[in-house]
Amino acid sequence: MRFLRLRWLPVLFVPGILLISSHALAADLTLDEVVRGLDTLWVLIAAFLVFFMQAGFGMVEAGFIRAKNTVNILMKNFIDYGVASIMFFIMGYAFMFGNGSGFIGTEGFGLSNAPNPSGVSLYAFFLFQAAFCGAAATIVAGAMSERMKFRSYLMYTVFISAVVYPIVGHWVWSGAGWLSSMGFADFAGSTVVHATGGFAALAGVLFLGPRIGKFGPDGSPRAVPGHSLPLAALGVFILWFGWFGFNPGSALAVSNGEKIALIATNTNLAAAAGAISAMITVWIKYGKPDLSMTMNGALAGLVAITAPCAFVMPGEAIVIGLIAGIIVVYGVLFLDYVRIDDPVGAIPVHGFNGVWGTLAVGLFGHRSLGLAHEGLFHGGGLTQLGIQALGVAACTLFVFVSMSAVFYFIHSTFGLRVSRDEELRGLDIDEHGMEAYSGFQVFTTQ
Amino acid sequence: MRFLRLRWLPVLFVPGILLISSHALAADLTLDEVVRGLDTLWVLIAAFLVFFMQAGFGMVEAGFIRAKNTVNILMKNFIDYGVASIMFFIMGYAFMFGNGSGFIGTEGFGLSNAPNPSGVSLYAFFLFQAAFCGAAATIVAGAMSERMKFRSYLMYTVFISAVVYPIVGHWVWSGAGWLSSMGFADFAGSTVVHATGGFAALAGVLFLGPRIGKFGPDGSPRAVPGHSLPLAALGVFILWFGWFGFNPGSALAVSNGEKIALIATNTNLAAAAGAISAMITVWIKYGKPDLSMTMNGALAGLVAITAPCAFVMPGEAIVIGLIAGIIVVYGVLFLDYVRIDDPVGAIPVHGFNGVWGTLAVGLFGHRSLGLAHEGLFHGGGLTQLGIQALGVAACTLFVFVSMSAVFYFIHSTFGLRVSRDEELRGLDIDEHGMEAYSGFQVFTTQ
Amino acid sequence: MRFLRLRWLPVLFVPGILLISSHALAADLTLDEVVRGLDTLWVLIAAFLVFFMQAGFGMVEAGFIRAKNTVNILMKNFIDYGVASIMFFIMGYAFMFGNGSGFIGTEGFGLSNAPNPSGVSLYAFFLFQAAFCGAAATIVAGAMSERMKFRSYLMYTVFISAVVYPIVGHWVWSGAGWLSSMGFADFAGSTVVHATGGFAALAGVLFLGPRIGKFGPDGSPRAVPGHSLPLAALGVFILWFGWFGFNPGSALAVSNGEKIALIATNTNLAAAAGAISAMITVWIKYGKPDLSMTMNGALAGLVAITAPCAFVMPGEAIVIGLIAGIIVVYGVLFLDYVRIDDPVGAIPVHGFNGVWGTLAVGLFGHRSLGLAHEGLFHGGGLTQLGIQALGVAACTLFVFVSMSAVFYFIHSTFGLRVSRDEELRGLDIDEHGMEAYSGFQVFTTQ
Amino acid sequence: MKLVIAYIRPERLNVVKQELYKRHIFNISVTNALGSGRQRGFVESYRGVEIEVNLLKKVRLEIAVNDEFLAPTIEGIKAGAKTGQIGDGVIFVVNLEECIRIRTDETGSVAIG
Amino acid sequence: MKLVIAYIRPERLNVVKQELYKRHIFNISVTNALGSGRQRGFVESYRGVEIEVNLLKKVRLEIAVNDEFLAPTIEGIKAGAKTGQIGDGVIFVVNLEECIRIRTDETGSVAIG
Amino acid sequence: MKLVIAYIRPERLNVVKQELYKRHIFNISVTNALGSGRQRGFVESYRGVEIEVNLLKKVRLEIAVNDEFLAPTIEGIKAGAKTGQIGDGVIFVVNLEECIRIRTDETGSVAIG
Ligand SMILES: Nc1ncnc2c1ncn2[C@@H]1O[C@H](COP(=O)(O)OP(=O)(O)O)[C@@H](O)[C@H]1O
Ligand SMILES: Nc1ncnc2c1ncn2[C@@H]1O[C@H](COP(=O)(O)OP(=O)(O)O)[C@@H](O)[C@H]1O
Ligand SMILES: Nc1ncnc2c1ncn2[C@@H]1O[C@H](COP(=O)(O)OP(=O)(O)O)[C@@H](O)[C@H]1O
Repeated sequence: MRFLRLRWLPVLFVPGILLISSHALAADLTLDEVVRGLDTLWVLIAAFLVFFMQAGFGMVEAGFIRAKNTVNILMKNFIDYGVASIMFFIMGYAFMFGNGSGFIGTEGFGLSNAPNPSGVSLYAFFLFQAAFCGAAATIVAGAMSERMKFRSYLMYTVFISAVVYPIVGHWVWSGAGWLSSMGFADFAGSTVVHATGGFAALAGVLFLGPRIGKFGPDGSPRAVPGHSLPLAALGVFILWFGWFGFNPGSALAVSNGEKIALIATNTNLAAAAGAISAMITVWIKYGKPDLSMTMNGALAGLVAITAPCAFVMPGEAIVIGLIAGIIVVYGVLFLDYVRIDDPVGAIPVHGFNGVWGTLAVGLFGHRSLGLAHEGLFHGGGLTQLGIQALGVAACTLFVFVSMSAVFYFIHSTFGLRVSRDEELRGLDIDEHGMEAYSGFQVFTTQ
Repeated sequence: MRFLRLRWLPVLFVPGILLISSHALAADLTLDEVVRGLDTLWVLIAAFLVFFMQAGFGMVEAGFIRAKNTVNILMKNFIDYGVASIMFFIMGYAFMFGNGSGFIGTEGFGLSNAPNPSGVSLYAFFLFQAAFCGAAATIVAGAMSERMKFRSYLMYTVFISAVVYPIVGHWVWSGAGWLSSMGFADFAGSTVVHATGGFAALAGVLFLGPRIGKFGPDGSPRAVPGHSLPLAALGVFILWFGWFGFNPGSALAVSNGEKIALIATNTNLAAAAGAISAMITVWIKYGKPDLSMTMNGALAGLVAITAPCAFVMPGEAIVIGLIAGIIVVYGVLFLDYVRIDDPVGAIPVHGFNGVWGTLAVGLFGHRSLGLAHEGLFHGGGLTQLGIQALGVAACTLFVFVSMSAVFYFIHSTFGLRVSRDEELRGLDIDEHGMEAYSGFQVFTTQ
Repeated sequence: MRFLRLRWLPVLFVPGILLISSHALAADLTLDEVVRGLDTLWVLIAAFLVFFMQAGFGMVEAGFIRAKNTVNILMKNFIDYGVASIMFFIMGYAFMFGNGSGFIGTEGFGLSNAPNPSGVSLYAFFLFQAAFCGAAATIVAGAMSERMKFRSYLMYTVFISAVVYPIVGHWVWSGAGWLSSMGFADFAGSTVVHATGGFAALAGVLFLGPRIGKFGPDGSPRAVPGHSLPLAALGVFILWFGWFGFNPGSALAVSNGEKIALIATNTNLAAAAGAISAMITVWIKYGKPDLSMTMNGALAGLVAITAPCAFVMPGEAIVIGLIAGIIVVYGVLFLDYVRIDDPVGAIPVHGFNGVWGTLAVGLFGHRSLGLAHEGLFHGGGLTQLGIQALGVAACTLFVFVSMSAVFYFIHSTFGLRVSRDEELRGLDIDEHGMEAYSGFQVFTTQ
Repeated sequence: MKLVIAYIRPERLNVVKQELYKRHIFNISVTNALGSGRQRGFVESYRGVEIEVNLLKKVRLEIAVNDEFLAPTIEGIKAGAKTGQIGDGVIFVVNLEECIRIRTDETGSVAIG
Repeated sequence: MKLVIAYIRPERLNVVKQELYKRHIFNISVTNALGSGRQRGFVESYRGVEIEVNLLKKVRLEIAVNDEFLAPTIEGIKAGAKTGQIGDGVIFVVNLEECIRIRTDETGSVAIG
Repeated sequence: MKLVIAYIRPERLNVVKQELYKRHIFNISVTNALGSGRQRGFVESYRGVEIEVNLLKKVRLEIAVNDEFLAPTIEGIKAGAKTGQIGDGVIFVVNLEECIRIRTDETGSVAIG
């Protein structure tokens, strides 16, 4: 157990000296320490917000599925974050930020002697990163919902949070990864978190197959409406709120505030634009403004701005968000068309828009904002765009292949999917022995 | 596209120099920059909290109406914030804070060359203000709920966020408005945000008329109970939470912390007092403590303390809150009496208490806390009270008249109200083609 | 009314000088003032998060009970926070932090001339402490839910927030209490807040008796499933989020960030571990992973880490959380066994794990992290553990005895329990005259 | 004695109740139901997929009446429920052999209301 | 064969079920219902407006029985549902012409339970 | 005219509807119900306490048919609802004395569908 060298002792339980010690405190700090304290505080607050996104994911996913599987998805939500927290502590952090090769880190297990690439307290940096890891893990729950065994989900969670996510993270964010060496830029994780989650989900649903009744005998898609749009709406608001930690927090420092303010503004504008463009797209195509698509549009805008949030200006953020909203609508339709069943739209939102956001860096990014090369639309040619394309391709491919292996392994040992009867009756009763809405009359005919 | 001159480059994707650069960071900052960074961070966090109020508004409004119109209100909630974000970026900010006349600003469209009256990053200030604009816009949704066309709501949203709200804001907060020149004080927006929203709502419901069944053939009011008080309760908690950004954030600086701490404490005490006094009032009048009124009471306290939060002491905040709780109960009764149908109580909460809060500045305000004149109860006579009365009268009148024009225009072009059949069946099915609670058995007999 | 000497005037309404004054601001502040400002800001943000826990408590409690008593529990939730805010302002703070004896403070009523043992603004410190007081009060609502009169609950709330909680707080946190003089350490309130709430609840339910139908004629416990697990899940997420204010905020200063980062990380890991171990325990015992227990496990981990969060390292936090998760499961079973009816598990979560967390300080605590003596497992022998045991015993005993007196008094004057008929029909209709889910078909057969 | 069962539009329930009150029929029981009849459903679309909703929300009334009240009951329901548009619903009449009021042990005609 | 329909107070369902079990009647179907009868509703007030709730929550039982079980069924329901206060509910008996058990294709008496 | 009442598994509703459509029976009414029959419930456990759930979710159909449609209706329900496992449900047939279509004032056979 290492000791932290703290500059001050906890004062609350030391009677008498209380007033003196705490007042003396300030004087003892240098400007440097204050800056470090401020930056640490900011990263912590951002981590809290990113943690809170877990509630957002839970509510969105629960709201978009049927009542009979709600306990199951909430359980997955709690436990994937729990497992991710612990696994990332034990080994994920070491694989991601430890010194090692360009492929994987190999130092800092259990945070002991763990390198700290940030300017803030190691623990704050860890907590922030652990919350990211939990987010990547939980994205998959929604796509595989309503039919996946809880036990197998637990196993999946261990793999993604302990190994797969940290490896991708190492490539891009460790400072020693092969992708970052090339100048690949993913400011807050369109690729590292969202495309990783989205493509892991894609691998998963391909193994799992669609829910009973999602596609008619002729293969035509059928709607399986979510059981509580208010819950889903709340979830989207919570996610949007949490994203203000996710993106600006990734700056890892407050500095004079300019950068984090720009990032926050970009984040908000892209989300707003995504919601609006998804609404318009679906309105034009189907004659009615669809709430569930509008909400997916907002999330799509948020995912898309995640990589470029620090490298573009607000007007560009709006454009990125507008395109994201269109992508998500057509993405949902495309999955229906190819008969892939993703109950909550995790793949279009996080997968497709994770890719879009990463590429957008190469299109709209500014060197003046810290990018290696000027983006295509600012005369920088295809260099940055090429790097971005390569990076996102490499990451999604790696995730898809490795997660396919994981799912194949689970599939052939414990099985991924519950029985037909369990699926029809709902996972809550068979997997958890309880109902989400005891006492309510809920139609379980579909 | 302008370039920001940032003091430091994003470090995450620049391998190698990572450790050095981030550690070097602190040393590079002057105390001034650190203060600016801290203030910007605070304004950003406050902006996030104000954004989160959008979720609170959504849940309160949804919970207080019937299940069959829930999708519609949530949709309005998302989209008004989305539209407000974008419109305030394109022109609202320019009208509000741009240089121009005492009536309206005319500079800084799309934030380019936008003046920044604050000591924090322009983007942080913008985001904070944009979230305020969204709040003003969304207040109206609740009052006009269960019968207003979505399309027309969209149109309304554009007007209020692009033009009407920014004009009022210019008068009071731009530093160049005619009202602020007179010494009118509205610290965080009892008038600018809440009375604006409340009186726009009043104009709206007068054009719209009451819901079918709200008043009996003899004109006696009938209760139309909200479909989910837990959702509404959550919404109130979220709003209360968000108000801790709304009011203390309006200080726009941390300084030595005294002011924001006072404001936060006042905000909390007024809300608590409002809840308690509304509960007692309704308990005495009707024999039972009514949860929905108690929640409105808390919101009333919050609205009322918004203008005076920085100018009064905690004991005074309690008094202001107590009176707010009484006002909201009688306000609801009054509207029922004059047959105005406001399903969620937006007019009493935001309109009436917005006025009350603004006047309270003139009654309880202290010069020592930065007010131009001592309040009436501190021997300052009627000067400040008079200015406050004039200011709130001018603003509400302007809002009422201009929004009446807007609603009249929409009314006579697209129509404001859905058809009788649609209203009876619920707006969710006809306007959006989906239900909020698919699978649940919900009585739609009322 | 005292005047605050503020360094700067509110600038928003002072036209003209706006730009100058706010820019001049920074230069006027010394490093000391900036540190004070930063610390105040942090304590305020922490207070906001602790306030938000009220929503979490409300949702957890509502979700875990039957629909027919939901309005009642939400009402209790709002009003206990409201009453606690006001009472703590009027006298609670004075009893807790005022100068006086080692038993109780007697100075600073209404915050006038109130001593401020912290290094931050008095108002920030007050708000943070008031939110803690509200949390202690609201814990009891859940345990006594579904059968306690609202009127009597109101009365109870006054007692606990004005007198009982402040006395315990004085002993431990005032700097002058007899327990803190002995070296008793409860960093953020496992004893002061949680055990206090839990043992007050225990006293309450003993007077109140179990709900009709909770125990069969033969005394065997029956399940009374909660009506909305999604609501409860959201509540747990909100509580977890709020705990990031509760624990790290108790440091009352940012300093260089190391301490608050460690605390936040410990808090998160203990919660994760508690969720996982509760899930595993219940899975092994009953064959299925029970969501409601898993959520209680997360809360148990949070309660348990509250006292030791600043004195232990992350690995130890995990162990503390793991044990907490087991304690909560067996605690629930134990209460069923002795026929004590606690609908939401407040006593095992807050009471039993409050004790466990307090003792854990004596087992795992490090002197190097500021504890008076090394914990048992670090070779410090039984000294600290003994102090901890004494402290938690004294506090819980005091709470249990004094609250028994309070409940006995209420019981023999106004009565604690609603009539049998009211209980069967649900408290919402009889006590508040309204239903939580108007329009929904809810089975009220149980 | 007859048992009258009727399916009506939910939004007409209040009017039907009033019409029945006018005719001194106070005792009724109501359940939520879904119905498919001549009325075509409406088309919802959810996330880009159309759903034809052909089970529409209806309210089911069950009213036990003495024979002399059968005609007014039917009349009352018709008066309240008719809009003239598809979906107004149906009334079924079944013979009621016995009726027992639990509280009073009354049986037969006198127990009905 | 008879079809017994009963409206009872929701909170009496468990007791009624036990009384029926005692009499060897195990097969029942239950639906949620709202009822208006002799029992006056209670007055709720919501946001200062009073509402007289005159549709009270009831539970509807439907039990198909062979003739020899009719008396015990009625007895059981009465035993379990009676509180003596207004609102206890009613029992209706309708003639049942045919009963078919889907799983076994049994019909008539033997199919009932 | 007959009134056919059936209790089926909720998840079989869509299939039953299709089977009825095939047989030209389009008008049906559906309610949510809970049932206890030969099928034993399942055991849930909530917070360490076991609950035997012996009221299972069922769906109740009510279909008024003319006599010549009785057989196909029963057939259709059986075809759609049968799984062969305990819990498939039952069909009850009651005599229907009168049927009135509210919109059209039609009565008797012609009113049924
Ligand atoms: N033969 C029937 N059996 C059962 N329910 C029926 C029957 N015919 C109609 N209904 C019920 O009546 C409702 C209204 O019937 P519908 O044919 O739509 O109305 P209408 O013919 O009056 O326009 C249906 O939704 C259904 O619930
Ligand atoms: N004639 C009737 N037709 C249909 N339902 C009835 C009739 N009479 C009573 N009920 C049902 O029985 C319930 C209890 O009736 P009520 O008159 O309140 O009880 P009681 O007479 O036993 O005190 C009612 O709420 C209603 O659901
Ligand atoms: N005699 C009866 N009276 C009323 N409802 C019945 C009766 N018998 C069966 N049911 C209904 O049918 C459902 C299925 O009955 P069950 O005995 O479980 O099925 P099966 O015998 O076909 O396996 C029950 O849940 C109940 O709703």
